[in-house]
Parts: sequence; structure tokens; C-alpha cells
Amino acid sequence: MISTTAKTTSALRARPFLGAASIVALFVALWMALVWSPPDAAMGNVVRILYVHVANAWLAYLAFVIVFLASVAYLWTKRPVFDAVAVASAEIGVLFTGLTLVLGSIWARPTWGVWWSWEPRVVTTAVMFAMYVGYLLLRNLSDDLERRATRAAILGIVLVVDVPIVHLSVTWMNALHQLPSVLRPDLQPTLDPSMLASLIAMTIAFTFLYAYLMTARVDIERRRQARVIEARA
Amino acid sequence: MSLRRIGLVARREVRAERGQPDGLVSAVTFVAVLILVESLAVGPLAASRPAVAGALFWIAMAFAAILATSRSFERELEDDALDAVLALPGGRDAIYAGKALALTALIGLVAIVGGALSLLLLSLDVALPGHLVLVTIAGVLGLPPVIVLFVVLALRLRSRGALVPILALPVLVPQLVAATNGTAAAASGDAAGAIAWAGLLVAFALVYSVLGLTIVPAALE
Amino acid sequence: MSLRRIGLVARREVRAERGQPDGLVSAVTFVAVLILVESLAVGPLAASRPAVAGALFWIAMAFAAILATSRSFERELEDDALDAVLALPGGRDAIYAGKALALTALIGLVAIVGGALSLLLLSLDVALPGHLVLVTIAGVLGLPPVIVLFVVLALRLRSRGALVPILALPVLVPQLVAATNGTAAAASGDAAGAIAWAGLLVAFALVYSVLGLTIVPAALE
Amino acid sequence: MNSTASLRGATVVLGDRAVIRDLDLDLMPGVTVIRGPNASGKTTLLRAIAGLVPFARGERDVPVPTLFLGQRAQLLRGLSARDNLRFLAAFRGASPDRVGPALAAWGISARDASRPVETLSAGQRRRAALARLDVERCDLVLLDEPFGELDDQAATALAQKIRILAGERRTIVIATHGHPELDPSANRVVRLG
Amino acid sequence: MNSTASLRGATVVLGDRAVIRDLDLDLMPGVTVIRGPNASGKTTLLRAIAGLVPFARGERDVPVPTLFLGQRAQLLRGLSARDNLRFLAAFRGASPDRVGPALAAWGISARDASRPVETLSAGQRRRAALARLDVERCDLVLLDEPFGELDDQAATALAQKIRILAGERRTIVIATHGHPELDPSANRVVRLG
Ligand code: HEM
Ligand SMILES: Nc1ncnc2c1ncn2[C@@H]1O[C@H](COP(=O)(O)OP(=O)(O)OP(=O)(O)O)[C@@H](O)[C@H]1O
Ligand SMILES: Nc1ncnc2c1ncn2[C@@H]1O[C@H](COP(=O)(O)OP(=O)(O)OP(=O)(O)O)[C@@H](O)[C@H]1O
Ligand SMILES: [Mg+2]
Ligand SMILES: [Mg+2]
Repeated sequence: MISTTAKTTSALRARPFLGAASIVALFVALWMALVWSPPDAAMGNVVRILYVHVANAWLAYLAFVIVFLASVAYLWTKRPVFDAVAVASAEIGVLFTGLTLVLGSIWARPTWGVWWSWEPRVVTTAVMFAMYVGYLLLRNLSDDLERRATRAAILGIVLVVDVPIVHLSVTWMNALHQLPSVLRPDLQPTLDPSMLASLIAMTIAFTFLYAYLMTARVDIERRRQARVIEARA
Repeated sequence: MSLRRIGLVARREVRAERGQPDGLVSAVTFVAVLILVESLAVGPLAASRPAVAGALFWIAMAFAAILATSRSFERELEDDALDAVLALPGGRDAIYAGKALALTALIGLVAIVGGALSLLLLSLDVALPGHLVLVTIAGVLGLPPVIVLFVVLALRLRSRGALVPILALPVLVPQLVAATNGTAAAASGDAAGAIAWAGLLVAFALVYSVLGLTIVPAALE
Repeated sequence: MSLRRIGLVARREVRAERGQPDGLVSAVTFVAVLILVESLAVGPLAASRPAVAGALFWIAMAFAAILATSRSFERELEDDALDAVLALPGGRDAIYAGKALALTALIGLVAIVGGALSLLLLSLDVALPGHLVLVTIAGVLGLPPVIVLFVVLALRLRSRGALVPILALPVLVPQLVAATNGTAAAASGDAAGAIAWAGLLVAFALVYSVLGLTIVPAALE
Repeated sequence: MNSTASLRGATVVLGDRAVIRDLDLDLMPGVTVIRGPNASGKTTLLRAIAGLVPFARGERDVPVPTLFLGQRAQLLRGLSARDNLRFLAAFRGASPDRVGPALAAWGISARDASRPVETLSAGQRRRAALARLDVERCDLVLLDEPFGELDDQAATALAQKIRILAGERRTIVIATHGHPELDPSANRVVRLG
Repeated sequence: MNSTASLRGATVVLGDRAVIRDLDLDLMPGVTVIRGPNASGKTTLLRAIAGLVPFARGERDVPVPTLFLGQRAQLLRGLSARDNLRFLAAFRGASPDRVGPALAAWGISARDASRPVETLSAGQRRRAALARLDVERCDLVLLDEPFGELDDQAATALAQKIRILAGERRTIVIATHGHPELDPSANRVVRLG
């Protein structure tokens, strides 16, 4: 029931390519963001933070949705590999949510004039951050492989409810934060084409980065599981 | 899932609470004291704005519910009482719903007393009392499904005393905000708003109940 | 009263907490979450007034301290661990001071993190940071003597989970108000006020410590 | 003879070690005694049969009503012994009317039966737990150190009760230290550790 | 011979009843066995000697260092058995260095000795508690059902330990069911209930 080898090796083989791909994509996207795309009419060059900011936020969503999917898969199959995917994705998600908060605060200083504003999306992002820190805490506090995986999976399923709340929070209460201009409910982006292209490029680059980090982190977790399984055998 | 068994678990809970009739009294007193202290600290002027008063009331309710539920499960761990229930046929399925039911009854009572007390202490005017009752019921229904779920997840873990609020409070934020807004709407005479918020609260309650009933039995040990 | 023994009890406490290194992490997260949720529910505008922010911070601290202390004593009751200490020569005298000491260290750390976070989140300007630190230290010193005292008094009583806040919070009101005012004074640049409030807090701490040291050994069973 | 219940390749992991490994066990009507030094996994095995610990591997097949009396008394504090037992009986669909006589038979007076269980002595709590044998009447009975804390008279009553249950062709699994008199009449002695 | 410790007219009330009434007891070096059916007050008597329950009437005179091992193991969870015992030793001024060897002598491996006590089996927790006999070395030792949960090997070790302590002229008070072999060598058997 506990198969450790097959999937891990194929992921291992993909990893160098993912690494290379994310480096290349990041360079291209950075060039597009910093050089190729024009400064904003209102914000000037400060707008360039946008590309990283949005890609960051995208990764946070992506990571937590993956946690959700892996959690469902774990409860369904009880295969430890899905637990490894869930931790890996949760940690990466917490990292990028944290970056969203920090970079967002840095950006907020010049644009809104404050470090922190009690604005729906900002606050819901902070709440989402707290939730997944809680998720990692729960994992750390239980030390038994199967039990921990089951409990974490349940939590991973419950917490995903917050992701749409974060995304839609701006449309519920009008606020400082921009309304969604890319992932709009009506799917009609309202952005300068070159800026949109840079944004998409950065998002793709970050997604590659996510895939790379995932393979690395899942690999570590699989080894850890294997060690535990071996130690008990 | 058998309703009879859920009822039995709920009755056992209430009875264990009643064997110590101070359980209810102390929950009520707890909310009262909390509201008092919070209002005092925030300053009575700020506290008597309906939005602030509502927020304080609902935070107090959430805390009371977390404490009551944690206490209830700690009691189960002593002498492995929970094992006896889990080993019964159907025990694992009945416990989530049974505990949630008993907790709903408990905090419903607390809400009545605490709410009346808040209104009195802060001399708030309520434009739509009927709607306020509706929002309060919806808000009360929303808390137990979430809180019992998290208490079960943290069961037997170290630091669970802090872990449960850490996990539950962020998840409860939307509900607390909805309950606060609903309360404020009812107080200020916005009937449509109050009903909309109450509906949202009921929706939350349903979603988490279904989630809990489906996945909690897997976590119980 | 032997300082060595008090130190031993405090070290045992810290170690039991550290066997779970996340104990501290979760205490800090707990305060962070509480501040976040409270500010959110009260409304950020109201919450960023120094007086309100201070009040919320100190209420959160009081709660964190109550939870941590209750947890610590509940742990002692399991398997009668407390009996082993009480049966030691001098055990009855050392336990109050030892627990209070460990708790002070814990909530001191929590106050640092929680305080920094409050300042950041609410973008508060502090006119006299040094005085703020002073007030915070005084406020932190004031909580454990009272809280440990009440947790001991409620020990083994049924409903103690709710009983401790009921007993402790009203008694803590003066301290919470003093700490809030002291915080506000330091924030707004009133040096004399900050020092006066800090002094009051230290006086409270002393009175309750003496009280606790005198009467707790008799109450312990 | 058909087995009442069985484990196949059962592996139970607690913390970082396999306490039970690849165990096959068929439980037959009559008495099965589980023996082994401390920490050999007796409690874990009984909890595994009762379905209270998750398996890392393996199967559990327990098709009959099961009563598990653990190393602790499993009584909810705040509730009296009577209310505890009535709840458990009602949950199972057994008649709660048996509770009073059963507690009396195990030496718990009506007065003690209606006090919160935390004010009973350790032996009284154990007796109250054992009274479940008379109330819930299951085909498979799991007893974890049931003689612990009992005085001689109660221990004799328990030994006799076990003989009666075995005579009724029920399946009784007992984990215990000492009490060598159980082994000769047992149809199987499982040794762990 | 002078008594090590004594109770005079001791009356202990729990809830609404006098569990111990007007008891005079002199404890002499050697073994004192306390016997009595369940709920007869053995645990309460030992706790009274240890100073853990308040007296409604009467006097307690216990001038020597006392070690009370209760019906439960009295180990703080979250802490390992080693840390638990080291703390208790240090508090008394005994050398904490004795803890490791003592635990090993009672069959707790170094690995188990450093795990949180809640992950030990019931018998292991009891053994860890008994290791305090070797660490704290008190003149008056109170043991409440110390054989509970022990396997045969540990029970033999305990019986031998009791003989050694009695040989050193220490005062040992044991409340227990069964173990009739203790009585002949005891210098007194107290019957309750
Ligand atoms: C997951 C959460 C978040 C998402 C999805 C998100 C998304 C976005 C998007 C799409 C924009 C650009 C809007 C546009 O120009 O069309 C934006 C702007 C911005 N965001 Fe965020 N954001 C998130 C969280 C945050 C946080 C936590 C902060 C601050 C702490 C922040 C601060 C800002 C700032 C300062 C701007 C520029 C606003 C302006 O142009 O007026 N964001 N965000
Ligand atoms: N907290 C309490 N409140 C009321 N009665 C109590 C309390 N604790 C114990 N008792 C009662 O005191 C009596 C003596 O209890 P004790 O535990 O001393 O008995 P024991 O001889 O040790 O019994 P056992 O052999 O079962 O361990 C019992 O009848 C018990 O019900
Ligand atoms: N939660 C846990 N985490 C890690 N290890 C555990 C846990 N619970 C039990 N163990 C270990 O599992 C092993 C078996 O324990 P178990 O309680 O089943 O033994 P036992 O045979 O019943 O012993 P005893 O005779 O002492 O009751 C022991 O080594 C114990 O330390
Ligand atoms: Mg066992
Ligand atoms: Mg006893």
C-alpha cells in the first residue's frame, strides 16, 4: 500500500527541467515587467510591483487549492504521497501569502500612503495567512504519520472555503483595493495589452517556480515518510 | 446516522452539564463579564454604537462556545470516556452531531441572557426586534458546527488549548462579521439587510454541518 | 520559601511547554489572531484609536494568560501529577511562585510579539516608546499573580473552565484599565501619566503576589 | 468452528514504531487470554480489535456486537455511574432497566450509583464499568486488565462471570497480568512481546 | 520502639461522609499493610498520611521525609519520565544523577525514558513512578496499589525492593488487594471497612 519509488523518481527526473524553465521564464517575465512594459499613467514606475504582486497572490490561491485537492485525494485513497503534496503546497502557499502581505505593505506605502490598511482583501489575505499557519501548527503538533495526515487533510478541506472569500472580498465591499481587473467575473480584462502580457508572463513564470519548489519539497517529505516507515519496520 | 442516537448523545451532554448546574450559569456569567469588561475597556461611548456592541457580543459568544466545547471534550478524555462511545456501533457518527446539538442549546440560552444583558447595559435601541431575534438565531446556529469540528481536530494534541482558537477564529471571521452586520442592520431598521445577513449565516451553518458530518468521523480517535 | 525550588518549578513548566516547542508559537499566533479578529469585528477605525487598541491588546493578553494557566493546571491534574509536587517538602509553597514565574516569562514573550504586531497592523504612532515598554512590563507583571491565584482557587471544581474568567476578569478590571490608560499615555506622549500608571500596575502586582504567596498554599489540594 | 472475529495482517503504528506487526488473529467462542510483559502491546491489540486505533496495514473483521472495557473505566465524569450506563445501554438498544440491578450486583449501592463518578473510589469505578457486562450483553467482550483495583470478592465475582460468559459460547478476550488460573480453561493464550 | 509517624483521632470527610473516623495509627519501621474492600478508604488514608487531604478533626505527625506513590502514576504529561523524576529529585535535594540508572533498573529504556509520559503504556508509567523509590530514598514510603499494571517480572522486583527497604529499617505502608505473601512478613496489617 505504501509505494515510495515510482512517482518520486518521475518527479525527480522532471525537476532539473522545471528548475531551468522557471529561471528562464522568470528572466523573460522580469524583462517584460521592468523594461518592456510602459510605466503607468497614474503610478509611474511603481506599477511594476504589480506584476510580482499579482503573481504572488495567484500562487497563494493556487497552492491552497492544491492543498484542498491533495487533502480530498488523501482522505479518499489514504496514500501518503497526497499528504506530502499537501504539506509541500501549504508551506509554499504560506510563504507566498506572507510575501503578498509584505510586498503589498511595501507597495501600499507609496500608493495608499500607509503600510497597512483595513481593507477587505488585505485583511482577508491576512486571515488566510493565519489559517494556514494554523494548518502548519496542527501538523507540527501531531507526530504520528497517519493521524496527522488525516487531521491535516480535514483541515485542508475546510480552509479552502476562504480562498473565494479573499478573491471576491473586493467586490462585496468597495474599497481601496482595485477591483479584479484580470480575473473578472465577466472574464473581460481591463488592462493595457502590454501590461496584461507582462502580467501573464510573470504569472506563468511563478507557476513554473511553484512546480519546481513542489517537486523539491515533496521529495523531501517523501524521504521523511520513507524514513519513518523504515524505522518502524 | 440515526436521529435517536444523536439525541442520546445530546441528552448525555446536557445531563453532564446539569449534574453540574453551574455549567450554564457560568457560561452566562462568563459572557456577561466579558461584555462588561470589553465595554469598559473599549469605553462605553464606543461600545454602545450598535456595530461595536454587536461585534463584542459575537466575539464573546464565540469564545464561550469554544471554551464550552473544549471543556466538553476534555471531560471525555478523562478516564477514556470517549472510547466507550466510539466503540459503540454508530458512536463515531453520532458524536459530532450530538455534541453540536447540545452546544447549540447551551449557547442559545447564553445568547438570550447575554443579549438581553447587552441591550440593557448599553441601553441600545433596536428598531426591528423580530429581525434581531432572527439574526441571533442564525448566528447561534453557525457557531457549533465549526467549533466542534476544530475541537475534534485538535483532540489529544499538545497545546490544544491555544490551537482551537487559532484554528477556529479565522474561519469564524466571515460569520462574526456577518452576525455583527446583521445585528447592526436589525438595530438600525434595515430589514432587508438583516434578512440577507441571517440567510448568509444559515448558509454557513449548513455548509459546515455537512462538512463536519462527512469528515469528522474519520478524525475521531 | 526557597528560590531554588521556585526556579525548579518554573523550569519544569517551561520544559513541559518546550517538549512542545510550538507551545510558544501557538501562544503568539493566538494573540495575533485575537488582535486581528477583534480589530476586524470592532472596525479598524475604532480599533486604531490608541485607547481602544490598548484595551483590545490587554484583553487579549489577559485571555491568553488565563488559557495558558488553566491548561498548565489541567495538565497537573491528569494522573494526579500535582499530588507528587504537593507531597514534596516545600512543594506547596513553591508551586504558586514557580507557576507565576513561568507564566510571566511566557506572556512577556507573547506581549513583545503581540505588541509589535498591534503597532504595525493598526499603524499606531508612539510618542514615548521607552515608556510604552515600561508600561508593558508593568502590565505583564500584574497578570500572573492574579490569574494563578484564581486558577488554584477553582482547581478541581466543576465548570472551572468558565469559572476562572468569571472570577479573574472582574478583579483584573482595574489592572486592564490602568494598563490601557498607561499605554494610551505613552502613545500620546504623556510621560508622567505613563509612569504613574506603570507604578500603579507594579503596586497591583506586589499586592497580589503577597496575597497569593500567603493564601495559595492553604488552598492547594 | 467459525471465528467470531479476526484480524488479517494487522499493523498498528503508534508514534514512530509498529506496536503490532502483521498479526493474524482468529477469535473463537470461549476465553482467549492475551499475555505479555509491560509495553508489549496488549492494550493496543484490544483497541485495534475494538476499532479504536487506525491500522497502518491490514484488515479487521468484527461482525458481532462488541463490548470493550479498557484499562481505564471509560465513565464520563459529571455523570453518575447509573446515567453513564443507561446512556450506553440506550445507544445500543439494550434495555436501560437492567442498569440498576447490574450495578447493585457489582456492589455499587443505589446511593453511590447516583453520585458523579469522580467521587467514587478506583475500585468502585472499575466495578461500575464491569456492570456493563450484565447490561449490554455482547457476543464479543474485550477486557483490558479487568482485575485491576478490584478487591478479592469482586475479583471472584468477575472470574465467575467470565466462566458464565464462556459457557454461553460468547467470545471473551482478556489481557491481564497474573491470574494464571485463567489459562487452563482458555481455548487460546496469545503471547506478545 | 518509637513510631516513625502517627495519626491521632484523624477524621477525614469527603463529600458528605466521614471516610476515616477517629483513627489512631502509629507507623513503625518495616512493612505495614493496609487491607480492605473497595471504597473502604485505603487511598484516603494514605493521602491523609501524606498530607494531601485536610482533616476534619485530629492530628498528623509525620516528621520524616515521605514518598507517596499514589494509585495513579503522578507523572506530568508533556514531560518525559526522566525529566519528571529529575525534577522531583532536585526538589528534594536528592541527586538527579540517580534517575537514569533507576529508570533502567525498572526496565524503562533510555529511549522510552525520554518520550513524553503520555505515550508510555500503563505498566511503564507505573514502573517509572516506582523508580522514584531508588532516587528519592525516603524514610517513610506510602504505596497505593503499587502492583497494579505491573507484569510478573516487575511485580517480583517490587516485592524484593520492599524487602530491601524493610531491611534498611524504613517504614513502608502498602495499600493493596491480593498479594497475601506480604502479610506474614509485615509488622502490622491494618484492616479497614
Ligand atoms: C491574495 C490577495 C491579493 C490579491 C489577489 C491582490 C490583487 C491585486 C491586484 C489584481 C491588483 C491590481 C489591480 C489593478 O491595478 O488592476 C492589486 C493592487 C494592489 N494591491 Fe493587492 N492583492 C492582494 C493582496 C494585497 C495585500 C495583502 C496588499 C497589502 C498589504 C495589497 C496591496 C495592493 C496595492 C497597494 C495595490 C495597488 C493598488 C492601487 O493601484 O491603487 N494587495 N492587488
Ligand atoms: N471527592 C470525593 N467526594 C465524595 N466521596 C469521595 C470522594 N473521593 C472518595 N470518596 C469516597 O470515599 C470512599 C473511600 O474512597 P477511597 O478511594 O479511599 O477507597 P479505597 O479503599 O482506596 O478503594 P479502592 O480499593 O477502590 O481503591 C469511597 O466511598 C468514595 O466513594
Ligand atoms: N500514543 C503513543 N505514542 C507512541 N507510543 C505509544 C503510544 N501509546 C502507546 N505507545 C507504545 O506502544 C507500546 C505498547 O503499549 P500498550 O499500552 O499497548 O502496552 P501494554 O502491553 O498494554 O502494556 P501494559 O502492560 O503496561 O499495559 C508501548 O511501548 C508504548 O510506549
Ligand atoms: Mg495495557
Ligand atoms: Mg484506592
